[in-house]
Amino acid sequence: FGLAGCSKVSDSQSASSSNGGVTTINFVLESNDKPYAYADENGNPAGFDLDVLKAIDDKLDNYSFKYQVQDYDTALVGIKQGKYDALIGAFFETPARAEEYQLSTPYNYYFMNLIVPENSSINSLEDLNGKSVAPIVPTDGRYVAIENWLQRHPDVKIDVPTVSNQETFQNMINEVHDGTYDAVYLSKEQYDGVKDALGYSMKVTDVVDGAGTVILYNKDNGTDLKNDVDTQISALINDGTFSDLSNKWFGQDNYAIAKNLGLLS
Amino acid sequence: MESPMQIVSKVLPGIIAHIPQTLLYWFLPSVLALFFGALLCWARVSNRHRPLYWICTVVISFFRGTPGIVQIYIVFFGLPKLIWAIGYDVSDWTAGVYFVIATTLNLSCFMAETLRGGYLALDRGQVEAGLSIGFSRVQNFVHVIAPQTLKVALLNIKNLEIDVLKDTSVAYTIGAVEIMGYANRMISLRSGLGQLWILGTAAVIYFIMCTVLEVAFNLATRRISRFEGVSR
Amino acid sequence: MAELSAAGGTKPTESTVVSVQGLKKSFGKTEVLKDVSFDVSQGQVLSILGPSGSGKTTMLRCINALERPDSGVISVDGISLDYGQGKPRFRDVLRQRRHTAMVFQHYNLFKNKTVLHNVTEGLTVVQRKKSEEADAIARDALEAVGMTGFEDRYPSHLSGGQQQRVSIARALALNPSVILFDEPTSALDPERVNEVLKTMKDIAARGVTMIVVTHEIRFARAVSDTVIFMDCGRIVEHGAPQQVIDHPQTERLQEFLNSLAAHEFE
Amino acid sequence: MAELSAAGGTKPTESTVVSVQGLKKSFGKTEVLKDVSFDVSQGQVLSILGPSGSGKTTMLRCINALERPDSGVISVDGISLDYGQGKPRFRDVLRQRRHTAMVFQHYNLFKNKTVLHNVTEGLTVVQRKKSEEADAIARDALEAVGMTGFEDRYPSHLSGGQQQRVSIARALALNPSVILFDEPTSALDPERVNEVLKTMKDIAARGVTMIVVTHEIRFARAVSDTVIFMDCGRIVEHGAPQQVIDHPQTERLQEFLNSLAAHEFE
Amino acid sequence: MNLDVDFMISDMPTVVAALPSTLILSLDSMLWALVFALICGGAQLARVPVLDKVTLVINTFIKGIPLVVQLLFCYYAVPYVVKWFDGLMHRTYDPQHLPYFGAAVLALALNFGAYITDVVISSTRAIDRGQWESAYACGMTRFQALRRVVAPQIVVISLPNMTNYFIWLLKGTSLASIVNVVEMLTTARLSAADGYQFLEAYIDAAIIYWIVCAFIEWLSGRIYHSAGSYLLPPNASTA
Ligand SMILES: Nc1ncnc2c1ncn2[C@@H]1O[C@H](COP(=O)(O)OP(=O)(O)OP(=O)(O)O)[C@@H](O)[C@H]1O
Ligand SMILES: Nc1ncnc2c1ncn2[C@@H]1O[C@H](COP(=O)(O)OP(=O)(O)OP(=O)(O)O)[C@@H](O)[C@H]1O
Ligand SMILES: [Mg+2]
Ligand SMILES: [Mg+2]
Repeated sequence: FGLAGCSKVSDSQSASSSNGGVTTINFVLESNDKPYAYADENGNPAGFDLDVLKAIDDKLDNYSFKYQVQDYDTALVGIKQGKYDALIGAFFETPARAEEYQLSTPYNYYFMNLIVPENSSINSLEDLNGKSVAPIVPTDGRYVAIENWLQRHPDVKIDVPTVSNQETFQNMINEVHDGTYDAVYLSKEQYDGVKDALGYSMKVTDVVDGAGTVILYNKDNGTDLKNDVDTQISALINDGTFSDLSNKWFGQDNYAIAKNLGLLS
Repeated sequence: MESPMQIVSKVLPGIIAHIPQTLLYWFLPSVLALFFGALLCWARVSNRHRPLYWICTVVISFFRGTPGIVQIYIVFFGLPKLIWAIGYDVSDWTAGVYFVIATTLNLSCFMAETLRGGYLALDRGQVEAGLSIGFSRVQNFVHVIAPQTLKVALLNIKNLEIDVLKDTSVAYTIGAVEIMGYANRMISLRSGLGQLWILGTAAVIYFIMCTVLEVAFNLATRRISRFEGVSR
Repeated sequence: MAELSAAGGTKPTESTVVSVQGLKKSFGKTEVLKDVSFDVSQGQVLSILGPSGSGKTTMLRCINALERPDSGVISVDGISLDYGQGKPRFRDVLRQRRHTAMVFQHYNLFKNKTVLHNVTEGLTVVQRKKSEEADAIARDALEAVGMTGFEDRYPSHLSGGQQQRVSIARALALNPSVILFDEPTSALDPERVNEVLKTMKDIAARGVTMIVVTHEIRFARAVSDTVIFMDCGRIVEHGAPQQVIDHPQTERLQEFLNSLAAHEFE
Repeated sequence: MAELSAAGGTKPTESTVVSVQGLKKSFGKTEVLKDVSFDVSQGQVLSILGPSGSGKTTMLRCINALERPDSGVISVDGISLDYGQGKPRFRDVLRQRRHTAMVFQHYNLFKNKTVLHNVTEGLTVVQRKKSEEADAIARDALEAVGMTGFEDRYPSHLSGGQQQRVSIARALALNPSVILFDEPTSALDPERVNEVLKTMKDIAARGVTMIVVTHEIRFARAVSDTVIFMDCGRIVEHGAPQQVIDHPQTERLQEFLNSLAAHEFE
Repeated sequence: MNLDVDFMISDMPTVVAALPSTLILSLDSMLWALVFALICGGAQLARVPVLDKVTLVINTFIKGIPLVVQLLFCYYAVPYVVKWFDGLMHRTYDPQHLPYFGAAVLALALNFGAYITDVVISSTRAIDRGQWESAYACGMTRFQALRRVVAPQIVVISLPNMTNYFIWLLKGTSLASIVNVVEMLTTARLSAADGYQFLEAYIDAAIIYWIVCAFIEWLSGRIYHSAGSYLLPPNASTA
């Protein structure tokens, strides 16, 4: 807790500041979304997203990235208010978001699996027709993804109850295990994080859906940064750097899977 | 699978290490709010300047009437811009500063009304006795009004303080990490595993602090109202 | 002792300590004081007689600026407040007040302070006396009213008469130019009344000016230099006690004084 | 009027309404009442004299069970509470209390009720009278003390004497067997004193028993059937007024009464 | 600040629609909180043996634990409790529709009841002993003295603090989202999920909260002026 002092304003109020041609960019990472972006035990940023940003920063000589973690709502409000320049943390793209923020091209892909009881015959979202998934908070990316998928498949009707408070993964899985709901709509990595603590095992389906995740920029910033970063994202995906990171964090190559699903060309 | 004991022993040192932070986020607003609350209360009860009365009434109404999170956001995002507008850059202030400012503003308004409750119970004759022996307003306040108002208000002030202590747990929403922030961080690091146990550990720590506060205030109440009981 | 002051409305003489001119005060629609004027010279004892509800307390409270008159000029020891000009500044009120002390009809002791501290409070806080000095003064004052031995009690643990005596001691200890007494012996037995009135007489002899609201007509006659008889918010008679009490001019006062005789119930 | 009761300690006679036996009360280490006993017969007026702090108020409060004596037996109208047996049941206390009414030294008017409601409250709530009936009784009682016209005021807007009169009216209106008066005329001017004392006399003539703590020695002599002189928590003298006041036996009382003469200050 | 005013306007109806649930939740909780506070406060003031100590300990306990934790506890406890009562009173266990509203009311009522207990106690103690005594001297029972004389004065003295806690409770209902009770603040937050206009949505909610609170404050002022008229000068000025 330090009141570091208030220096007289130099040039602009934007969170970024330039010094000898190198522009400092304040990146904020979501604090609560392991393994994508989270705070480690000491409160420092960590996760796949951080490694992605570091890889990009290495390539960009005229920018220097600074990182901090922040709570979900606060980070989003902070970007809009110009307190931070950019936000990363497994955010999906929606038309409404595209209006409120500048969005990067997808730097990663997020895949959904269904977690179902071992004896279940459910293997895909189509199999869930007329059935239910464990409740999801509307602010969760999974909600965006499943609603998106349902729009693309108007003939499939799945009950997606919403709640106002996100339960732990463990609880959601418990609720499916005891039959309250039919499936948990979750990524395999997230399931893997808790599976040892369950005391029983569940079936994880193959990937049922996926979507790209993007970086959110303050809308009032120029497009230079976005363009420069986008260029590097493509380059780093193509040269396999991101695939290495993906293997390191998720034990799989998200980019290869995305190519298979047709999400990435 | 980890046993609850293992989980608790893993997070306990970290939680304890964050106690000073929590206490700081509690102590600063408490002390400041006592001062500002008294000022607001004075403006309301003295009813001396109509404009001042109305300004204070609106301020109290605003900070009591709007959700804390909105106040925190307004301070966290709005204040730096305001200060920037008058020519200072405070972008390097830590989140804790904003949290303390927002809490102080909010608590002051509740405090003002609690103090007003005590003041209403005050016998006019006591105030007049003070004035008649030549006390200035400040002297009368310090020697007559404050002690007797506090006597009635103390129980309620205690409760405000206890609540502020517990509400420090909101600080993590803007990144000021104390006990609750740390607990949340651990929960998310562990993908929600053992959430109940971690929260429970934090709750026990809060409980101990609150109980200490409660007991201390109860002793103070007894001492401050000793002039009432039958002498024994 | 000091000479009699002229009747109300005249110019204050040089030795005038308290001067009240054209005092008016209403509570809501009730006019409580209707154009009251009088002067008191230094070292004088002024007694105010009058039936219950005639405005005596209100007048004392106005002199101590606890009540804001609707109009009128009140000056104490040369510090003058003109209430016709609107609300006076608190600083001036304070300056004026510091020349007076008041014994309240309801005593108004500080509930949260012991007897001793009730008396020392004004000495240490307002007059900035050292605490030993204040203690000594307070003990003297308490002795004068027979309250030695009760120094450490809280007011709620005192009998009515004891509270009244502490309240008198508190005013005496301040040693101001003017003391305002509101029925200072109402709760006292004849013995104590004597003692307290003697103490008051001693203090008056030291040149302290006193305004005493009282129902003890014999005290008024024996001790005071001037007597005012009030009724319905007006001064009905005003003059030397020999004149006012022994030769009342108005029927109202005659009636009032006659009731003293009827006191014998037979 | 009723015959004199025998001095303290004897068996209550048949017409005894209030009987106090072996009353003891301490506040902390201070013994305030040290073995006080006396009886009062129906329709009698008992006056209690005594210096400030001698325990008069405490005794009245014990009779009204507002203070719990350490020991002693108090009976009122045949309802007897033995404090030696520990804390009496509230039900019994209440039953006893409903035969008495009390005029407090500090008036204790209900702050949140108007003058009229202060008086009607006991009538409607305790005696379950209809509100019109209660109003009529209250207005009569208020008239008896000269408080007509103040019915709708709150106590804080009354002068001291006015509050005292309302408090008297409140007790009178209840029309109990016993009324306890604690210095009922302390804040009143001689005129009002006369009026109130006359009212009290009238009520006594109606057979209401009264215990009056007073500093008005002439009233005690003129109106009461028995006089008690207390000092330091003991009854020092007890008897008919002619005996106690005109022929005091003890030095203490002689001294006390002498101060009345000294009252003349000359 | 950068605010999406269009969104604020278009989102307002959604937020307002959630106001009734917030109001019902707060009124319900306040009612039970008062009942709880009167019982605890009464026990402690009257020094009812055992009960006074028990309520003191319970209250200290409740106040010592963050409301969030109490709500979470209820959240986890509800399914068990409901399963326990399965079949009783014509209720069947439906895990998808658990009675979380009752749990929220319970948690809020206990939590605020513990605080309001102290309001009751402190304002009762602030009443001059003479007021009780003169009521007793008139022959009133304890209850009559309380109802006719003391309680009306307590109401006046406790008004600022009661208003404090009611307002606090009103806003505190937002935590009920933890047990999936839909109320205004969370409704506002969720309605902003698509475009992340959280601040805007929060401000919408804040405006409505503020209006409601202003109404409560106005009401409290009215009560003060009628119940507390004895404290006010008869339209007079005092220096
Ligand atoms: N605060 C008040 N509000 C309204 N009326 C008041 C107030 N104080 C006093 N009065 C009224 O003003 C009149 C004068 O009151 P004041 O206290 O000056 O009388 P007083 O002469 O001191 O009488 P007493 O001898 O009974 O004490 C009374 O009729 C009283 O009812
Ligand atoms: N609550 C109390 N706590 C401790 N001491 C008390 C309390 N009330 C009274 N006393 C003491 O008890 C003694 C008797 O008090 P009490 O009020 O009965 O006197 P009193 O005879 O009525 O005197 P007065 O004429 O002054 O009213 C006094 O010395 C007083 O200091
Ligand atoms: Mg008076
Ligand atoms: Mg007494």
